[in-house]
Amino acid sequence: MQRIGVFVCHCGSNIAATVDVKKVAEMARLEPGVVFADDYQYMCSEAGQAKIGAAIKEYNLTGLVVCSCSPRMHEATFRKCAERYGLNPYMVEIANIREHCSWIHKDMEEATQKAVILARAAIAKVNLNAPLQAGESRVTKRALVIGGGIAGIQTALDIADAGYEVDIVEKTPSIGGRMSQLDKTFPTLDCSACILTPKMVDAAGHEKIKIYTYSEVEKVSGFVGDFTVDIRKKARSVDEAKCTGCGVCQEKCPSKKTPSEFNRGLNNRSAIYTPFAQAIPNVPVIDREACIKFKTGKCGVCEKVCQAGAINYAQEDEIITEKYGAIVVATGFDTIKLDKYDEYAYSQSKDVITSLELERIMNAAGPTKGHLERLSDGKAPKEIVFVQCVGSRCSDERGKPYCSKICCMYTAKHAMLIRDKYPDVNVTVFYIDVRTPGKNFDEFYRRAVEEYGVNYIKGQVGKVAPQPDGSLLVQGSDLIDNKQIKIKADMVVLATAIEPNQGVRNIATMLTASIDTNNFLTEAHPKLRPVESPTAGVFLSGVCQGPKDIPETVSQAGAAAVKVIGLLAKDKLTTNPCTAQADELLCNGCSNCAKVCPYGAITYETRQVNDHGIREDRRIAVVNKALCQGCGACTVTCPSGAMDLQGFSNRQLIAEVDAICR
Amino acid sequence: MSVNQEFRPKIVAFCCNWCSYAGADLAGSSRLSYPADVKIIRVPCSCRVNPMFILRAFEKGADGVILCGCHPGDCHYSTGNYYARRRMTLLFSMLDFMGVENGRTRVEWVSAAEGVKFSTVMNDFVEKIRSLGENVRLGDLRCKK
Amino acid sequence: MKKIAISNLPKLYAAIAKAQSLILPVKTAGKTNFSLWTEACDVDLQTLKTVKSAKDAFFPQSETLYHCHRDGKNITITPEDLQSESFVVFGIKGCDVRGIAVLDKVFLAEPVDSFYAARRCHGTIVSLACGAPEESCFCKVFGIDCAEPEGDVVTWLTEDYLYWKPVTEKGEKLTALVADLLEDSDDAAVTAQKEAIGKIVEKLPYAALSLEGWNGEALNEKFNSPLWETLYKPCLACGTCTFVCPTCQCYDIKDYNTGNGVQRYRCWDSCMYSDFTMMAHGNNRTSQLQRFRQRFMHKLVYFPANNDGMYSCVGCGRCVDKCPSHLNIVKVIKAFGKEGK
Amino acid sequence: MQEVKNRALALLKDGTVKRVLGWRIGENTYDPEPAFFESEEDMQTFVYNNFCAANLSKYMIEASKLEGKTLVCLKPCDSYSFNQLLSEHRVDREKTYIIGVGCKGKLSIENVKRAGVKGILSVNDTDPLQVETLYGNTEVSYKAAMLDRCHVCKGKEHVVYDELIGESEDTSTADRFAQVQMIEAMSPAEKFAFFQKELSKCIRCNACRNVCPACSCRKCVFDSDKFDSAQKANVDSFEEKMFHIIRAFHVAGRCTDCGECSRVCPQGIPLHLFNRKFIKDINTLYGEYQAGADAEARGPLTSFTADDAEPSVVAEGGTK
Repeated sequence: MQRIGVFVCHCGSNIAATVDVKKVAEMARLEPGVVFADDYQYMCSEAGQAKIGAAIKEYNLTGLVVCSCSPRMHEATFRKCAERYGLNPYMVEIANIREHCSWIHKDMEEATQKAVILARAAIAKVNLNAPLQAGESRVTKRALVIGGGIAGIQTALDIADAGYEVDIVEKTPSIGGRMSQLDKTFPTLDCSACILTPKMVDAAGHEKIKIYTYSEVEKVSGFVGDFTVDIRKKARSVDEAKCTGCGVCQEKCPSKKTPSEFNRGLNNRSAIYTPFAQAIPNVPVIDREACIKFKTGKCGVCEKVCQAGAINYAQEDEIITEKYGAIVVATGFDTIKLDKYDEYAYSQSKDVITSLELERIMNAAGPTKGHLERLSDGKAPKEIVFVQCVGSRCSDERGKPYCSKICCMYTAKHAMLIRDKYPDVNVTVFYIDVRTPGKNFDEFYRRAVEEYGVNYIKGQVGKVAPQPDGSLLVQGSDLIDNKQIKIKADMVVLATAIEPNQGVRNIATMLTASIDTNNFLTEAHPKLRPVESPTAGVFLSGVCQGPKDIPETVSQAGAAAVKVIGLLAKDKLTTNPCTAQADELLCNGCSNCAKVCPYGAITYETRQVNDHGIREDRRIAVVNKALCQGCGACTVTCPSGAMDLQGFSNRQLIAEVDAICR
Repeated sequence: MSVNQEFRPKIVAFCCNWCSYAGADLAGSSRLSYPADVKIIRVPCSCRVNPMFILRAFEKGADGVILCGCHPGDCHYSTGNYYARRRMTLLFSMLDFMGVENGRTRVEWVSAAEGVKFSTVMNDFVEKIRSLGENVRLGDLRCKK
Repeated sequence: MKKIAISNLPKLYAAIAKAQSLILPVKTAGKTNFSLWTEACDVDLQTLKTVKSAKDAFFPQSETLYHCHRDGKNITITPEDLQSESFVVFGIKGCDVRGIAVLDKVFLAEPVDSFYAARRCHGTIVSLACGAPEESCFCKVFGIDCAEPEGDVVTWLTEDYLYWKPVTEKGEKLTALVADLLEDSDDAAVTAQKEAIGKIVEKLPYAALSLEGWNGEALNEKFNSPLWETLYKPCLACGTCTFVCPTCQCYDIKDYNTGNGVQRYRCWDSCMYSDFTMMAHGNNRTSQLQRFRQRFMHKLVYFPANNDGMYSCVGCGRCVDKCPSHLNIVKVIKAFGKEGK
Repeated sequence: MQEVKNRALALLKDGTVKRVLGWRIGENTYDPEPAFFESEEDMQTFVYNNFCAANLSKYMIEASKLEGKTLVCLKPCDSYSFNQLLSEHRVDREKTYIIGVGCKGKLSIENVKRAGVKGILSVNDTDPLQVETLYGNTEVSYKAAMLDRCHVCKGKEHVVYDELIGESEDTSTADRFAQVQMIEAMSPAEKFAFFQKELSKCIRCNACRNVCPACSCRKCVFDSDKFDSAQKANVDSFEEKMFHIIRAFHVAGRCTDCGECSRVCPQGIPLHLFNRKFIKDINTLYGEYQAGADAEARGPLTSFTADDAEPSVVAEGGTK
C-alpha cells in the first residue's frame, strides 16, 4: 500500500476562487492510501515545494498527488521536487484542477465536486504507480550518411566541421549525385558543377570524412546512439591506393558499348570507367558485366596499360562493419519510367527526351558537347515543346499523385537558356499550373515569359506523334482560349516526375524507418520534426523525404546535420522510462505488436520461460527501451494484455476510469 | 427529444497528451466553459486507449465516453491515431450492432490549438448524452448498489 | 394420484407462482433451461434435457455472499440474506433429482453450507418422469428410475394430462395449495407409461455400461493408468461438461469492485480450467491431463470412496451431448472397461 | 475416407511423420473425436467422415512443440486457420505435414435433433441420412443436417497443404452476411433485446474461446489480472457483453470465420454474428480481407490508410 500525500494548490486565486481547496484536501484524506493532504497558495513556489519535501519526510510518503495546473505546465517541476526529497520522480501524478476545472466552471460547488473527482482519479492512479528509472545508453560518436549526392555531402560536411567522424556510403562509383548531372541551376543560372565540385573535393579531403563509393549498406542493427552497420564495398577491380586516375585504361578499353548511366544512356562508356571527369574518387571501376576479360577471360588490356599496376581482377567484395551513433538517409531520387506514357512517344522517337536528358545535352561534357541538337539526326531543332507534369499530379496509377516541385523552375530555366543561346528556336511550354513559390523564383519564371518570349500554354498535351519527315506532331489543348493546338515540333522535352530512389525501400526496412505510399521516407512529425525519422537516431536529408530543389535540400541537409550533432554531442542518452514492456508469461509471440510500432522498437527472441513449473522455449516480444517512445499502440494490439505501458499501465488507466465513474 | 436538465451524466474523456489534452488546456486558459460532467483522463496517444477501457467506463456507470486525439496525419507518434481510428470505428459499430445508442461514444480530433473546438465538442457531447439519458444498456447493475 | 389437464397447466403455474416463486424449464432463444416462471415465458416440458441441470435452483452459478461498502474511511459489511421464502422447482427429471442428493452430500455435511441449506429447506421439488428417454441417457446405471423419479411431488406427463403424486410432507403442502386445480385419478395411465419407459430404458445404448472396478480401492490403479495420456488429448479445457453437470459442485469466491466497495460472490468453477485452484505458489495441477483425470477420478473414485459408494455421476448424459470434442464420461468408462478385458 | 487413412498410415510408417492428427471413431458415426495417432495399431480407429467437423488447426500449437513432424488433416476452412496461426508464429510449418482433406459440408447431430429426431441409435453420413432411433426409423436430408456454417461456406480451396485427398463440393447457398444485415436493420431496442436474450443463455463455459483458433493466447485476458477483468461466471448481464465484445474484438481481422464458436456453444448462441459483423465492417470500410488467406498479409487492425473512414461513419449508418 502506498503512503500518498495530496497537495492542493490555490494558484493564487486562479484555483481557489472557484474551487474550495480545503474541501478537496479534506475529501482526499478519505481516499485509500492517502496519509496526508494539505493546501497551499502556490505549490510550485520554493516554499510550496519545501512543504512537499517536509511532508515526504514527516509522513514517509511513497507517492504524491498535486492538484494544480496542467501537468504540461508543472509535472516536470514536481517530479524534480520529489526527486530532490528522495522520492522517485515517477511517483508523482497531477490532478489538473485549473485548466480542466477552475478556469472553465463558475459554480463553486460544481467545480469543487469535479476537483474532488479529478483528485480521486489521480490518487487511484498513484496507488498503482511504480518507481521508474530512466535508462542510459551510450553514444558512438560517428555518423553514417547513406547517399553521396548534394544532400549527403552537405550533411557530412556540416557534421564533420563540428568535429565528428562521418562516413558516406555511395552506391555509384562517385559521389556527386543528381546535381552532378545538371548543367545550370535555377534561379541564378550558375553552373552546377562549379558549385558542386568544390564541395565534393572538400568532402573527399576532410580528415573527419570517410567516403565509401561503389558501396551499399547491407545490414543495420542496434538503435539510436549505437547502430552497427555492415557496408558492402563492391569489388572495384581497381586498387584505389595505387590508381593515379590517369584515365589511360578507359581510353584503351576495347569494350565501349555500355550505355553511360551518367549521360542517361544517351551515349556509351567503356567497361572500365569513371562516371564523369570530376568523379571523386577519380578511380575507375570495372563493370564486370561489360568487361571482356570477365566475360571471356581474354583481354586484360587495362591491366597491361596501367603503369601503376592498379588493376586487380581478383578483387572481391568486402564487408566493412562499423558502429555509428546516428544515420542520415540521403538516398535522393530518380525520374520515373515512362513506359506507361506511350502518348508522348518517348520510346518511339529519340527526339522526345526527359528534362534530365536535356541537362546532359546542354552540358559541355555531355553527349553532344553542349550543342543543342536532335539525337535522331544531329540537326538543330527550331521548334521545341516542353510538357509539364508528366507523371506528376497524376490521379491514376500510371504516375504519382504529388507535385514533383522542381519541374516548373527547371523548365523555365531550360526555356530561358535555349532562347538565350538560340534566339531563333521557338519554345512552347504546356502546363497545368506554374508553381513558383521561392525566393526569386516567380521573378525568374516571369523573365522567361516576358524577356525571353517563351510561349506558355495552359493545357495538357494529348499526343505526340512522330511524323514521316522526322518531326513530331504535338497535339494539345489550350484551356484559356479553349482550343485545340497542333504544333509541329523538332524536339519534345518531358518534365518527368521524380520518385525516391529504388533502393530506399530496402534501406528503410533495414532501418525500420517508415515509408509512405509513394516510397518517400516518413518524418517524425510533418511540421515539427521534418528531418527526423520516427525511428530514433535516423535522420532524413534531401529528396528521400519529399521533392525538393537544391536550396531546400541543402538547408534540410544542414538541419539534419544539426540534429545529428546534437545527438553526438551527448555522452549518454537518457531513455524515457515510460516505455512498453512485455510480460513473458503472457506473451504469445504473435508479432502483431511489432507491426504497429512506429519505431521498430519491438523484436522477438526465443527464450526459456518458467510458467508455473512448465519450462519451455517461447517466442517473446522484447522492447528496446532506447527506441520505444511510449505511445502504447502495441498495448492495445496485444490481446492477452502481455504488453503494457509503464506510467500508463492498463491497471492505472482502469483505476482512473473507475475513480471517475464511481 | 426532451432533455432532462436535472440529469447529470458521467462522461469520461480520453485525451492524448500532445494534442487534445493541450487543446483542453487551451480551452481552460481561454476560459471556454463546458459542463463539469466531463472528466479527462490523460493518455500518451489515442492509440493507448483499449476498447476494454471504454467498456469498463460504461460498466462502472459512465453515460458517455469520448476519445480525443491529434488530427489524422498529425499524431505525435506519427501513426497512433490511425490505429485508434480503426479500432474505435469497429468497436462503435459493434456497440451499435448490439443496440447500444451510438451517440454514447464518440471520437474527435482536437489539436493543441483548438481550444474552441474542444469546448464546443464537449458542450455538444454532453448535450447529446443528456438527450439519451442514463446508460442502462451497458452498465453493471452491481455498481448501482 | 391426482391429475390436471394439460390445457390447465398455465393455471397451475399461475397458482403456484402466486404463492411462491416457481422455477421450471423455459425456452429462451431456442434453448430450454430452468428459469423463473413469468406470465410471458415459454414453458417447455417437451425437451427432455435442459441445457443446464436444475442445480442452479439450489446452487446458483453465481451468488452474492456479502457486500462491503466504503464511505470515507468507514467500511460496512452486509451479509446477503439467506433464502427465507418457499419456492418450487417444477419438472426436474430423475437424474437431476439424484444430482441434488449428490450436492446434499457435499453442502449439507459439516460444515453446512448455509446458503445451500436455506434453499434446500425452502425448496419443493416437483419431479417429472422421462416420457421418452434419449440415447445419451444412462441413469439406470446409477440405479435411478426415470419412470418414477424421487422428489416431493412426482409427476407424469401424457398426451392429455399431467399426473400428480405427492410423496413427502412438502409435496402434500404444495398439493393442498393447488388442490382446486387437481382432480383425482387412477394409476392406469401412469402405470402404462412407466412400463413403456422401462422398455425404452432397456434398449438405451448405454444401458449396459459397467461400472465394475470403479471404486475407492481402484484409486492408484486408475490414477496411474497410461490411458489418460490418450483420453485427455482432444480436451479443449472448456467448462461445458462441468457447467451442464448436475453434480459438479466446485466453486470459486471472487470480489467485484463496485466502485464504492466490494461485492463478494461465489461462482461455479471448473476443474477443467487452467486456473482452477490457482494459489499464490502456482497451480497444483499443471497439465490438462491432470485436470481431465481429476474430473473423472472425482466422480467415479474419490466421491464414492468418501460417500458410501455413491457416484457423483447420475447418467444424465448432458456432457455426452454437449462436449465440443465428443469426449465424455461414457468413453472414459468404456476405455477402462476394454483395458480390463 | 479410406484414402486419407491409407495415406496417413503410409506416411507414418515410412517415418515422414511421427504422428497423425485426425479423428478417432466414436461411439457412433456422429461423435468422432480429434485424436493423435502414433502407431499402425492405433490408426485402426482413425476415421474421416462427414461428421468430422472439428477444426484441428489449433491442436497444432501444442503439436508444434513436439519432436518430429505431425501430419494434420485440414479441411478447406481449417487451412485458413492454420495459415493465420502460421502468420502469428504459433505453429511450425516445418513440423507440419498437411493433408488437405475434401469437404462436402459437415454434419451436426444437433441439427438432426433440431429436425425433431429423438433417441438416435445410429445414423449414416450420406444423403439423405438414415437414422435409426429408439422410436422408429427416419430420414433427414443432408442439407438439413449440415452445420449452419457450411451453408455460407467461403470456399473449398485449401490455402495451405502438402497434398490434397478427396473431393469437395460447394455447399454455399446463402449470403454469409444475411443474418448480420437482418440485425443491422433492427431498431436499437430490438437489437438490444435480441442480444440480451441470446447472451442471457451464456454460461461462461469458454468453449467458444477454447475452440477458437484465433483465441490462441497462452493466458486469456479474462483469466489474468492484467485488466482486473478475470471473471468466471455470468454474474451480471454486462459481463457476457464485455466478454463477447472483447473476444470478438481481439479476433477481429484474425478470425477466419471458421464457425467453430457457434458449433460448440452448448446454448446455441450465434456467436459467429459478432465475428461476421466485424468481418463485414472490415470489408466495407477497409477493403475485402480474408484472414488466413495469405500468411504474409498484414491484418486490417495492424494497418491503416490516411483516408480511412472516421468513427462517425457508424452513426451515419455507413457500417450497415
